[in-house]
Amino acid sequence: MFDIYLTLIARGLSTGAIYGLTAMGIVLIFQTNNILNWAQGNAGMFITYLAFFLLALQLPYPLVILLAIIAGAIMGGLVEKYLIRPVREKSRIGLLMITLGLAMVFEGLAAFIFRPFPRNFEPLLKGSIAIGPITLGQQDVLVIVLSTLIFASLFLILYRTKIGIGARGIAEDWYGARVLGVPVFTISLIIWSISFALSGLVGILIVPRFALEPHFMLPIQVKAFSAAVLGGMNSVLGAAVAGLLLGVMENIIAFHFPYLQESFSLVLVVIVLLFLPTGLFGKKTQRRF
Amino acid sequence: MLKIEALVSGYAHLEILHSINLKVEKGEIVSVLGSNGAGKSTLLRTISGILKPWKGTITFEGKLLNDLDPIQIVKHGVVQVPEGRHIFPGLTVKENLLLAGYKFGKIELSERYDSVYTMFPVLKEREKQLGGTLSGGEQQMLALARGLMPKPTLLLLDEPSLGLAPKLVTLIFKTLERFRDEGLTILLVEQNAKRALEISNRAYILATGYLALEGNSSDLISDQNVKRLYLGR
Amino acid sequence: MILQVKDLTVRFGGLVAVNKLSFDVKPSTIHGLIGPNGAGKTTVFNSIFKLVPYNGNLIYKNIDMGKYPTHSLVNMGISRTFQNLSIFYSMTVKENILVGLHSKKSSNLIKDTLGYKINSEKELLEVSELLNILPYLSVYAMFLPFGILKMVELARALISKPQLILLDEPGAGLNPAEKERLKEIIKRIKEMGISVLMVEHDMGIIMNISDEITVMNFGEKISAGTPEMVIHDLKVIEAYLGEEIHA
Amino acid sequence: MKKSTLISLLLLALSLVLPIVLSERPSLIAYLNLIMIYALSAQGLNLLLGYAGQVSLGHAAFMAIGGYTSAILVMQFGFNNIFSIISAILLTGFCGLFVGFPSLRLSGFYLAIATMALGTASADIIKRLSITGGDQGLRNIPPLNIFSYEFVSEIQKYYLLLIILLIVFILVKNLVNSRSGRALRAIRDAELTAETMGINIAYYKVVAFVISSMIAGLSGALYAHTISYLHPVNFGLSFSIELLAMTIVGGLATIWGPLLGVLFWVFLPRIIGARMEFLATAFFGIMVILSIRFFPRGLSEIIFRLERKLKLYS
Repeated sequence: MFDIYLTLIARGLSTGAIYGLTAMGIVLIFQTNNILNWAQGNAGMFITYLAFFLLALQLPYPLVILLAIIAGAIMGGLVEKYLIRPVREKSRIGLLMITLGLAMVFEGLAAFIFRPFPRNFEPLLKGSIAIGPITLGQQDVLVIVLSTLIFASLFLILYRTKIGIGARGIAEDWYGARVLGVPVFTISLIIWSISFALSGLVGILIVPRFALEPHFMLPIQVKAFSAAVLGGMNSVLGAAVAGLLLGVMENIIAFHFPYLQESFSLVLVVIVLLFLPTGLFGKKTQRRF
Repeated sequence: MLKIEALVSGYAHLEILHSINLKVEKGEIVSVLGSNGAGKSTLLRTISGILKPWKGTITFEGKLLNDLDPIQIVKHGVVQVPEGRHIFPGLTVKENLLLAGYKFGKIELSERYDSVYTMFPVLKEREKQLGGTLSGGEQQMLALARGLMPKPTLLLLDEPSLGLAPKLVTLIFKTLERFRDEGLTILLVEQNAKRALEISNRAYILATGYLALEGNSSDLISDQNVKRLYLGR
Repeated sequence: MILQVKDLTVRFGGLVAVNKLSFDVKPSTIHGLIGPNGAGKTTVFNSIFKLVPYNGNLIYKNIDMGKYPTHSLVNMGISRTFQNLSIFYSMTVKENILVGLHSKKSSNLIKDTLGYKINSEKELLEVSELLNILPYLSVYAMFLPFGILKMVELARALISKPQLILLDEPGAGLNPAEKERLKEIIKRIKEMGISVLMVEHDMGIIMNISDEITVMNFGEKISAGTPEMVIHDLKVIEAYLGEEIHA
Repeated sequence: MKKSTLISLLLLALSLVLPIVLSERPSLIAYLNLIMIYALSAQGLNLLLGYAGQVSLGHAAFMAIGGYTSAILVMQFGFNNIFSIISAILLTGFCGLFVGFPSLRLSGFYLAIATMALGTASADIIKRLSITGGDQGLRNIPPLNIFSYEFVSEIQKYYLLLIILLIVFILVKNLVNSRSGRALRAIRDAELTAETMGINIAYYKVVAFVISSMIAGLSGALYAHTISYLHPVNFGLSFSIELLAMTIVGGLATIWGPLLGVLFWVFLPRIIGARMEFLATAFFGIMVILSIRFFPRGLSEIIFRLERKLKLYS
């Protein structure tokens, strides 16, 4: 009995890592730009389509992943420069709407260019391995390993590099950073690039569980938002931890009550928000003029 | 050194500065006085490139600053220490300084740390502490230190004494005099007119976006007009 | 007394913004509240409106205001303006002013939905004439200059016929002519029987029209009295004015 | 007569005559009916987002709740249509109350996420229940029957929907221009200032949610009896987003904006051609982005500008 739980937890970690990665992308953008990026999931979906056709061209899988990450980075940069930057000073709700519009653009283009019917997307690693009592797909292990590496490197970037410290500074005081001559716009562009690159990677890693179609990232995005909110929206670490927790809890709940799998995280978010309006790890802000 | 001619500026549709002329010579402390809403902060924001001038010119050492963005203006050696300090509360003291020295490479950066730490030894002690946990006076020190990080030739200070106890205000103004003695040029915006006039060479008085008066600080300090304009009677 | 402030203390984290402040506002007077930036003047206003948590007592006409929520104050007869102009920009001047009348005129959702109209023309005209903004009533606020919006804000606070009005730097950003007019307006407000509590940096305004002045520095009261007394108080000169001024 | 009254009368006449002109093509009338139903929901969202400044990413769920309530009451419990629709409106209003309370504590993005969660979860729950037909959906919902008069043909439905649409739009127009509407807009523009001016923010925010969801519930009930088929998939997160997009493209905080946006949304794919239908989604996304950036009042803004021009030259 206990073994089953170990397996459930291990699988949950793999799902949770995916939520965590997506949530980190969302939090990075939210922190530095004060924007809830609704296009995070669909950007990944679009990039996954690109990857699908690159794979069809018989390019090696790892190269395709690399190309997808690069494509994501470029897309993120373009979006920041041409869509977000001009509207930045206007309203926050307006910025949310822009990312909503962007999500629709990705969805429409994907369905139009690549046709909307579901396609089968092969994983990079197909076998499964047993670690003690736990049986886990190799792809799941890959996800866990890769996301650990990414968590670690994002941390190094945020705390050890000039750009990362700059990004944290921007998040706290955009105006102060600008006055000091910190290249705020360049940093924001880099953050968008990183986020979109992350979303592309997530898309490719997770799509084999589903089928490739224009909506496949939507449920992941919903969970990632939940994780981001639970993590407090202002902490990359919080997002990662909340993503993992959510993945594990969801997996265990789904084992006992399969019909709750989809709603569980959502109901959890609503309950948590009702009692802690700024999430589990969020900072309290004082209400003042 | 800094020359501003017929400058008009403001926010969105609101014109705040109406045709301002002002100059700062090398090695001077020049103060800009005026009550709330007179346009002092707008002036500094326009010089630093946060706001774009609507009309007129800003030249610094012969170069036109009008169309440059804040990053380039800092690179030219014009650095602002904004009102309200704008310390990054979640970043350490050292990280705060690092962002101020963003334009430098590794070697030059550590040189700058040393030089700033000699000026403000207390910051060296607090190096690893988060900016938000410093006391008000220490935060103002950090703000000044950040202003020095990029090796400015002209420092723009917006209300450095704001919200500080009198003892600390004295300390801050002493520090500014030290800056000048080391060859720095300062444009100082202040509410505390008396203190500002005492340490500055020349002063301008702004009233609702117009230049009301200018002259040598020593003359202004005893001028009846100053009392009338600045104190409103 | 129309307003009694007793031992008001406000803390933001570790910072004490207002420290054991006490003063009274007498009925039908203009009471000035002055002090350097950051002295805690606006915080006093925000405490009265329950926008910040505070300790101590705020007593309005013998009622302790501690338990009344922000939105009930207008109905009790207190209204205010803001240091940084706070206007409903996407609404017309008329609509902006009428918001000030919200809790004074009753209607309900069903009446509103069925198109029942409240008649507020009389109040609207009265206050617009006083403040000279009649020509702008149907203009959207976003298109108007600062000076006029300042008057709109004042109109919005006045239309509810308050007994106590809090003005936060009414003169900031106005030109000399507008300031002269403002002085007249504030005097008229007093003549209407309204008590005024005013934060202002422009000494020309404050010394001229105040009946009493409280001076704050670092959250504490350092002086109080008539303008004459305050002007010659050495503590005030040291902390705020920077030098002696001759009235 | 004022020019605007004249234009309104002309448009009214046109909408009255339109189905007669199109009587040979009932499928087009069916489209118009769908447009009117969506326009109701969009109007509810407009009231909430455009006028009160509160985001909802779960509005489709209110439609679903309204639709299922009315359909189940009629089909399983033999309710009279009038009572079933009123019950649907009351129930969605109650749900709106439930969602409105978090809005008091949450702002901006947290509210967006909470509404998204509630909306998605309720669509999911509908899918799991048996009374709703679960994953099969609810089929053969009877057409509207009011005082024993059955609205069977598309033309009959059209006129009924037109009347309801006009009534709701006029009521919303009254509301937003009244004291309460002013309070809502004041909260949207500057919340704390509105509170200081004597507006009970909590009350009005909840009211905005309740009314907005009641309108969506009405729209859902009409949908059920007009389309006669309900499936949870049609009321998921995607449709909530699409509703939002329609409202934005039509023009936030304008009375006729929602109708314009929906018209555009429904007819755009038909104009571009069926094969290019997906391009329409992308195009609509671009419209949303452009609206936010250049036309804050969406399509309505374009019409306003034309109107201003016409006034200049006439």
